[in-house]
Amino acid sequence: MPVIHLPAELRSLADGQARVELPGERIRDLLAALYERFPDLEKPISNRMAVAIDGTIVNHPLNERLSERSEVHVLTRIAGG
Amino acid sequence: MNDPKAFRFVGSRSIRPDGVEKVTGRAQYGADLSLPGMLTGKIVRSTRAHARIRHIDVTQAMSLPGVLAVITGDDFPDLERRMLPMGEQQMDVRDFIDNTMARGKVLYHGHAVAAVAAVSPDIAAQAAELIKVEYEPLPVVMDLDAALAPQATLLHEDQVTLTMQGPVENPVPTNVAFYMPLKKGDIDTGFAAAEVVLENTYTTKTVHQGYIEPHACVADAKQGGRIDIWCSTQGPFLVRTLTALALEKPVSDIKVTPSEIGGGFGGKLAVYLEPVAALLSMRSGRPVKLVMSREEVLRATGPTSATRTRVKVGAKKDGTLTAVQAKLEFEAGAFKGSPVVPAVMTMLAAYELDHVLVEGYDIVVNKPKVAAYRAPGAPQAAFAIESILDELAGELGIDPIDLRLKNAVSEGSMAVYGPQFKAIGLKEALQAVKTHPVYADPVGPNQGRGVALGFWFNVGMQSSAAVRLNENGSATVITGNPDIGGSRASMALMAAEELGIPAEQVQAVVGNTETIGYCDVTGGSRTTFATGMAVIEAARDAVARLCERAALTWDVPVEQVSWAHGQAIHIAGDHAPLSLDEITANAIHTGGPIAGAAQVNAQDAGPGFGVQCARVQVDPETGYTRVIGYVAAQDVGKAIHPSYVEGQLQGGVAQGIGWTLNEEYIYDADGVLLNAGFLDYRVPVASDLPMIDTILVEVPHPSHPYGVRGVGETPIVPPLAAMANAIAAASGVRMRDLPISPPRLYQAITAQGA
Amino acid sequence: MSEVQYSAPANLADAVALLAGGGSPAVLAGGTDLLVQLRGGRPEPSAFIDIKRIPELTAIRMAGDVVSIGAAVPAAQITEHPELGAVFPGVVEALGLIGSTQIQGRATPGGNLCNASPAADSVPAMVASGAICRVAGPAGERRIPVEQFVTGPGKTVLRAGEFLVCLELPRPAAGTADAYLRFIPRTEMDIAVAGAAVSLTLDAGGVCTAARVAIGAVAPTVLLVPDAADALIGSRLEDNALNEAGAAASAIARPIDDKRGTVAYRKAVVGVLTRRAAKIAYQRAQGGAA
Amino acid sequence: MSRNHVSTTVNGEPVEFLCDTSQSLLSVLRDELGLIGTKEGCSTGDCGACSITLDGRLVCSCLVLGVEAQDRSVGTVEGVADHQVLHPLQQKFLEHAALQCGICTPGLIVAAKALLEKNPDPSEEEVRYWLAGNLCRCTGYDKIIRAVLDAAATLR
Repeated sequence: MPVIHLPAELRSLADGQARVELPGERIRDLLAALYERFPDLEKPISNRMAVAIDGTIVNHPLNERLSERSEVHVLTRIAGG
Repeated sequence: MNDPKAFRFVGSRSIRPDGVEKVTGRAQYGADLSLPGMLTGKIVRSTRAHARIRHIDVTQAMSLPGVLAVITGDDFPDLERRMLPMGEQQMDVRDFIDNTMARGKVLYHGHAVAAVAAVSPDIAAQAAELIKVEYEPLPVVMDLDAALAPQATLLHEDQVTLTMQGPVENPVPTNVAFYMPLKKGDIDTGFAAAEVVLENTYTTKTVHQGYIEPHACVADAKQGGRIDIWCSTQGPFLVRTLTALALEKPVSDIKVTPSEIGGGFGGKLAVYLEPVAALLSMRSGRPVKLVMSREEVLRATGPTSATRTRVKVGAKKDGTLTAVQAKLEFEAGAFKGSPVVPAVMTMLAAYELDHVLVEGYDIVVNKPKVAAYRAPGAPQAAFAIESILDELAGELGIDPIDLRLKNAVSEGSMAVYGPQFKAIGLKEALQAVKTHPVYADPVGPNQGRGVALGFWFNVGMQSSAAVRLNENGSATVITGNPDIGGSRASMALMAAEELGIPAEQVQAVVGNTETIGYCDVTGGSRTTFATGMAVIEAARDAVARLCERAALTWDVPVEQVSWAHGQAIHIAGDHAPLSLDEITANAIHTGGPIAGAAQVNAQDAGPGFGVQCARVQVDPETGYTRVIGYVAAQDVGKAIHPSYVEGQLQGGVAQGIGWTLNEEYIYDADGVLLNAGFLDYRVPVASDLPMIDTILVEVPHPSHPYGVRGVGETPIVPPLAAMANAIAAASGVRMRDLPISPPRLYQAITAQGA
Repeated sequence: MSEVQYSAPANLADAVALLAGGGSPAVLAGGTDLLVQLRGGRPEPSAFIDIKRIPELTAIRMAGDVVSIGAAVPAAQITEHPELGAVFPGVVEALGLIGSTQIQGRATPGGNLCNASPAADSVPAMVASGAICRVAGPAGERRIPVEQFVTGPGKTVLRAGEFLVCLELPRPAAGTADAYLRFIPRTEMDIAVAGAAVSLTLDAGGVCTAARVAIGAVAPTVLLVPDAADALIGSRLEDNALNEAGAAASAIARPIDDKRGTVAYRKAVVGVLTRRAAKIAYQRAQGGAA
Repeated sequence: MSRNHVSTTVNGEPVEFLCDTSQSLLSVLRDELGLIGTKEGCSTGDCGACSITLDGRLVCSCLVLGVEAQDRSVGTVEGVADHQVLHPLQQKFLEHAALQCGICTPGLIVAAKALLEKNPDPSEEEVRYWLAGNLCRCTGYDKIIRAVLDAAATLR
């Protein structure tokens, strides 16, 4: 099952968990499952966060495919000068 | 991924398409457009750093002959507080309006309070003088200590500390707008494993991007509601969005044409003038030009944060880092939104670390709201960590490059801020500097060298591109990103590469918001990466059309046609190749004009790592530091146009040297900026600097068709610490507060000798 | 609309008449201070009297015992002069330090003096070399030693209608040379944090027989430092003489804290500059390269 | 009051204009004569973007009054190229990528041209000090200095 890693600042919205295993063939399924379990995560993640799927950063995740062993990290979106 | 050796045009040093106009003085920058009937606008600015506005009297100004419009903050909409996603940034729409023109309170000296439009600059200036603002002064909050003090004066009575999750528990009004921790492992465990622990505090002052062209725009509100805006900006679509917001108009009513841009470095991602000029134009029915003076630029546009960073590192005697803890406090200026978040995330990105706690605080003070400045937040954070690691190397007797090599991330490492690194060239850059003469040569008396590394994420985001083929086989490439440092040359090279024609046959054009699809800003080191990706895809789209036309010409299935070296080739070889110009010349018979287009939301920008070494000589009798050698190495992925890549490295280094040695905002006790000009805001001049050697390390980024990484921001991250480390080596004095100006260094040298 | 007049008189008499003619006229030489001050909010004058078309003000004269430099000669013309630098290397290098190349094309010794900034680069050098100010006005001409010309920041001895014609430098005795050094945070483009000028005369044996030391940016006006000169006189500028001269300069300095430097820093640096400038002047007086 | 009438020469051509007394020559060039190649970066003589020559001497046009141009000869960036042919400095700026944003470029070209007319074989240090009044925030000056030295060699 894919694993989603939450940054420290969001863990209190997920019962303190740093990693959550959830089913999903696409990132949207995984996130939907995450939000179902922890509804408070949806707003901060969709507003401010990007994900890194097996090392590839996706700022606006949608249909990206996952494998059974995918590691997804949630991180803050970045701008620049 | 293309084989790097297979590039025909990419990697060459072509002449930039806009070059002739720029060396002959014909290129039009922000202040260069004049329209018939145009009025001159002028902004009235606060003479107080913190005060309630009791009353603004505009009657005298309005009655001055030649004055056609006067506006104040009350003329802008009273928007609900909400965060507007701006690409990767977020902006509080209410703060944006309040910063555009003060309402209720002024929050920094120079804060706009009113604006006029008149038939001449003289009359506009007289009218501005006639606007009387009555203030109720409030105590000023000019630094972190004042902002954080118990019973501190509050800039925003309704502001509470937010986190990523929302307000903190039991929120109370405060000047601390935002708190963000970054945690990994357990720092107590990490420090318990350490054999050496160092802890120090590092500070930086407010500094400005210092672009040479002041902000400027012309707005022309037409009868019927449409508005044309011409301006110097890093983001024409951003100007459109924010002007529409401020005027409560649909974006489709506004056309923004970016002029040539005379520098930005992030500072022209902020919008100040355009909504004001547009409103003045709407009120007067005439085009209105607004141009800032240098003084206005320094007083009222975004500099970057003054900062204080407490950092503690633990290490084994062999140099292996066991833990890092840091607390970063960043001044945001008058409104929340300092770059403390990227500072927290970048600070330790270059190192393998199991135990980390980095906490960031975003704190408001009575200074102009900070704007992005080249790798926002990262230089200040790097100054702290790269200085203390130099101190650690000294403590342990380890070569500073070896210390970093021992702990540096490489392909497969997990970055402390989340993702796993793909192919990166950090260790290659460290090795390259180690053998460079600036690092390797012996040092003379009062001389020293200092090393530091730097990291910036780089970004992708949205870009559109169009490639249009002309009947003679040449091409025009259109994007929506203002060319701030030679990007047209890179766009031309990438299109040339795909089409198989020389770059000289490709004209690269920056479109306006109506001639090209949406493009995010020129910023985040994204243009060559993301817009370049769009150009490559648009050119490939055009090539697909060219192959179709060849197939039609030959009457063969398109699958039998390939494209190479600017020619359509019949794979089976039954037909002689058709060159691009032959196909375009014959286009009328095969379906008409040929073009390609692409729209991308580029993900997964390649991170940028740089390593720099400064060599300085200190005059111990005056505290003067002379830079006598400098080398900057950086993993650039693939240098599309090496000269402009080198130029990014050199320019970032120069800004970093200025930041280290002399640049700072100097305020008096009332919050008035004392050095609002280039005389005493001391940016480096030509005679201050040596040649800046560059080493382009090319580890292709796997997520870009050519391996491109953004390069523009990373170069300003290492210099602060590289310089401070070199000065420490040369003078024997460790300077932990910037700038290391001659009086400060002299004082420290004297204190140490005493 | 502005009512400001502009005149460019062709001779001294016309200039005197215009300046004495009422209103609040401003003398326009290079304009590098005046125009900056106007943009910065200084009230507009009633008229600009452009003195750059008056022969006496735009000439460098080397004949005779007195070298005369017109008040409105641009610094660039002075640094390019074929002979001046050999006689007054310190005065010439001080004028050459005012601002950028562009500023050099406009800034004048008269303007640098009359602007009466404590930090003016050319003034310590003029003082060290004993320059005399030739002033024209409604009551005729008068001559004033340069160290008495400036009375405070922005203030001079000029009376209404008077203006500076030229600076007259007595030709120095054999074995004399001068030098000027200033400290700025960058290499160019800054206002002096401290400055020191030294003019000294050596006898055949290399012993200093006469000296004048002047320091800038460390008091409301440029200061002559007799104690520093005394320390040098009679010496071959051995280290103790140099140190004593430097200490004398530091001691007499009474600078302020501002955005360009602190009291302690300026006092220290002016001593360093005095030592270093004396050494350069000494080498020059010996005929050595410097 | 009527504006001042000024007859002068700009880039070798006779020019007449009207200006206010306090109006800078920079403003005259840009706003009255449409010569926008001369840029305004500070208006205090600190950035060099408005560099021009006045009777052959390099000056900041922000610190010259328009009225002072009477009977003088003004040179701006628009007069550097010979009709359709770029001056070697302009060519070398392009070849060395000595401009990024380009706002300082006209001033630098005017200033460097004045240098090479005075000193055809300057050292790197001489170029750096001559150009110290021309701020560039993009390039770190490296490529600008190389372009000027290369142009000097070409011109010799």
